[in-house]
Amino acid sequence: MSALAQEKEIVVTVETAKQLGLLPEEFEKIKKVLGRTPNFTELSIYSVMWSEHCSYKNSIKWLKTLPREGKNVLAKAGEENAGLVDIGDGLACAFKIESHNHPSAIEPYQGAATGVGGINRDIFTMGARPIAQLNSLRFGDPKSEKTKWLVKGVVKGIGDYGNAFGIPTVGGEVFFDDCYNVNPLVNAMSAGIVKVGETVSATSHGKGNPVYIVGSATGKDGIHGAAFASKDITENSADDLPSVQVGDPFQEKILLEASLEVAKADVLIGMQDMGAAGITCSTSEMSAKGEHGMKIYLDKVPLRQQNMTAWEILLSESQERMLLVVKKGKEKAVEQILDKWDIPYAVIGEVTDTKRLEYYLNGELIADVPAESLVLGGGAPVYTRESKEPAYFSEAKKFSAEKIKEPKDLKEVAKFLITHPNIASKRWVYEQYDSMVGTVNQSTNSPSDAAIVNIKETERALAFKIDCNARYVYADPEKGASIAVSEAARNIVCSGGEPLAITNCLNFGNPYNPEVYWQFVNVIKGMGAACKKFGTPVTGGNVSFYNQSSYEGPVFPTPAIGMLGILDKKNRMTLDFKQEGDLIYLIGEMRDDFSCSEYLYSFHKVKLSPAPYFDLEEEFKVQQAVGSIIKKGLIRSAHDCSDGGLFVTLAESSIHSGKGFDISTDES
Amino acid sequence: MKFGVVIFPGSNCDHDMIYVLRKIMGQEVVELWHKETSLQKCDMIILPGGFSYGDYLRSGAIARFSPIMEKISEFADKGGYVFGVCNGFQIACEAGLLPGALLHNSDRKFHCKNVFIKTQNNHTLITSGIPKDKALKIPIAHGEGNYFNDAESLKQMNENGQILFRYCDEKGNITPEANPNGSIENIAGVCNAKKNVFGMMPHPERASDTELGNTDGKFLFESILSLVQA
Amino acid sequence: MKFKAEINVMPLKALLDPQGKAVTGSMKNIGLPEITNVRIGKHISIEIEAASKEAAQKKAEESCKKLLANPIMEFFEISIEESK
Amino acid sequence: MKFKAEINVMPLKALLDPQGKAVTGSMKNIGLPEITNVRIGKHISIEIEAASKEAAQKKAEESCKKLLANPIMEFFEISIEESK
Repeated sequence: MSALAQEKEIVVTVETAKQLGLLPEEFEKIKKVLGRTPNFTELSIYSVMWSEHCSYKNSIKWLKTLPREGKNVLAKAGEENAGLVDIGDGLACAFKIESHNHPSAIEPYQGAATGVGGINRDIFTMGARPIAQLNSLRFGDPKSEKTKWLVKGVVKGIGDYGNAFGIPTVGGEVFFDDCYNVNPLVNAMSAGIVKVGETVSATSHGKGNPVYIVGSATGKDGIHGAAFASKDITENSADDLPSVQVGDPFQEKILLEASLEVAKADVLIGMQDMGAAGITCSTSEMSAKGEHGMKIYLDKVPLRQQNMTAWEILLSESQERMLLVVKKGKEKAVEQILDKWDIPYAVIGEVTDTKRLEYYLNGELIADVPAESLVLGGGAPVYTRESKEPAYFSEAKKFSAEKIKEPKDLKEVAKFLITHPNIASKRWVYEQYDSMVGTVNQSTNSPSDAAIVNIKETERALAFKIDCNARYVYADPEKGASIAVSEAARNIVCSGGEPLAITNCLNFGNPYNPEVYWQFVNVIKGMGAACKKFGTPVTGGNVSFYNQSSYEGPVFPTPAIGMLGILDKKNRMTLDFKQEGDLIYLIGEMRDDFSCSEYLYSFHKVKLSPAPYFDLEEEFKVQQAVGSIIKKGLIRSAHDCSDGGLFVTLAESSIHSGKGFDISTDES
Repeated sequence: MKFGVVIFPGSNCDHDMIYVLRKIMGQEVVELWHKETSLQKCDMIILPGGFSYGDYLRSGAIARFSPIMEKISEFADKGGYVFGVCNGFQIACEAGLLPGALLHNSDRKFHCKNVFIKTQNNHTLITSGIPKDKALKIPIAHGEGNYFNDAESLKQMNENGQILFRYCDEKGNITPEANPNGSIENIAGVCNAKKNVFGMMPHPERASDTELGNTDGKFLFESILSLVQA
Repeated sequence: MKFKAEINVMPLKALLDPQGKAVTGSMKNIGLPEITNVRIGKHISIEIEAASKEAAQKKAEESCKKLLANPIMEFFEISIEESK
Repeated sequence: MKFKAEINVMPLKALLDPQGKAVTGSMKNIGLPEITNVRIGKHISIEIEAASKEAAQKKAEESCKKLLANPIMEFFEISIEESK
């Protein structure tokens, strides 16, 4: 019996739906949309499109409350694959962060590598050339064998993929805490540049226009959920199911060059990269956006493995693939470019005006669903979850600083902090990344707080920073999230830049746990307030739920903020001391407050304390002051005070310059 | 002077080199696609850095079979100038244009950082303009830069002045600690017997732009232009 | 007694092998189109001190499971001979 | 006819094999000190369309000489079987 026949045999019930991760009421909703019971292929399509990852069903309601407008926002959050911001000189910057936490926990090398591949595709699918990458990595106890294995694999995976792909890694952060012992966080960020007006949209319209799949062949990658659900139905033997997705940076590089050449050749209606839910997601999102339909012939999709069923082809998450909708008559022009780069491609269908997605296998219609009903912002469900303040939140307020005795030997404390893995130099990590390819990284020989990326042959440069102190966010999600945005902005201001916009990667535990959802809701409130204050709209990003450390509860709520800034190169400010005799100023009020500090948490082992003092208004004023001082050329270096406090800030400026410092504190 | 920068699938430092040659050195530069077979009458062919064919099998092992490489070998045999940087050096070795081979770095890790190199022979096209005994600060970025050759060939190369650069410390001392990848005799760059084909692992094109805060690499490009135009 | 083990550690069949794919593609360029389906993994030779061939086989298997092969991505084959 | 060639590409004996040395060192950490002298190279499997086993052997050798092995640093061994 052929795989297709077998598939048609499957009797679909609410049990099948549950196995595919759908709720009974979601199964009912599908039946209402179709006016009949879905077959197994249609049910698996809904199961991936209505998954948390694709639909954001438990987070979109709150994400919509974030500020998304801004004078230079060209593509608002959710409109395109990445946010798009006008940066002047007729150029726009597309940038975004994405997480690959769960795959990296299973196979760190390939998990991290495919994360880098995925985020870069989101940039060049818009016709923008990626020019800079950053990453935010969080692991458990650095002394444990498991963490060592994860760190080695993740760093080598990011390095091997990013270096071969040829985009400089210009910044990032590495953080260790026991809460990440089981579930590391691997967030990858990419930013690209495109001329305003030359962007490509992820849309599809124009009856009869051909639909191309371009890039690697399709295999049974990443279909575990549906595969498990159907295991007693279609005999997928274990060794037939790839346990992990393998990245091919070489294929990605030629896909980049070919995509950009095609984008400039005015032959495209639209283009989208294949990420989660592969063909299903790209065909449905592009069709819904362009309010058209598609006829897709799955037997035309180039396969890497034999006898794949319809749902396997539809759900496959094989890497390095794009979907192109080409203007009728321009097929030759597109194929000439693809042949030049020796990239495999195939026409797998055409656009229709029915607003429905009709998938065929060997001439038989195997799935027929309305595109709108599948997508975020269309028929995908939207939920609000119950939220409950956790006990630890009030417990933390009971902490009192008096209980902490000042250690006799302060030199020992200083040594402890400066050698602590969270504070010490991360050169042992980033030296494995190519940070100089593209010859745009201006921070190589003179570092600033933010990474400075030159826009050649113009007066300006871009500033990038990834930031989040997850301990502050755990202690007080609202205040912690405001601090994360403020610290990113502070770093850009200290580099002589002006904050423009942010993307974010929201890493949380299980949203059905009310205490986790309380963390999520309050993070959104705090982030929104700070973004409004600094005038940095949220242009998109990613939500990653279910980051659990099974026996220790959820990971710290970790909203990694990726901020973009712009600066005139003449205002570029660096952090190293310059000349003997220069005066050192501390801007902003000093307070006797070390709660949630690395000193308290790691030296005194006090794991629970309230978030440190923070006032958004005060923070904004300090940044405005530092910004104007820099523009007036009154100072020679600027460095922000963050993890480890004032001593570490001074030590870093000293180490980078080889000059010492002499600080006297008053007696109080 | 007319330069031809070859572009292989996977090259990613091609445009960095083109920018330096065209915008900073003001020279005529053409892009040579690896499938073409005309060198467009260039005076010098550049094999740029990158990961041609993903560095799969061995760095440069596949790129050397591109159609253009045959023409470049003929060009080199007739005395034409060829300069390979990083991946370009690996391709030149694989193609037999340069002696030796580039193995994996001894610690099996990729390294991207500034290193210092000391010129060993100031009488070649790309070294004539470099101040004697000056330690040049040039960045490296590679995973397979560990130069190797058998003892006999090495002896000949030394005697014939074919060793162009060795890794050194800030003061110019050639020490084991200054060797970033395990290369034999700290070798960072070599040329062929006829001294018209050059290869080096460090990237001079990444140290030629004042906006990046280091222009030690410009000495090499200035050397090339001074000899050829004179 | 001294034994020599020859071990092959290869990517699992279902997995994409980017390196094998690229090398397969280049066979045409070197005039050998009749060579196809190239797959590339590791060949590891080790020497084992063991009382018997079976003991050597067991030790070799243990080294593969613990260190030489990543079960998520690779499978291994071992052949043992007594070294002269 | 279809043949399958199993090829080992190993570093020349004279060459220092840092990876082999490192792995030999870690055998002790996993409780297998009796395993020594680890040498690591590539194992490449290819399929060959050829008229005879000898023809397949010749083609395999040509692919190694031209592409799969670099004589400066590696040697190769080939074994051929007819694939069922």
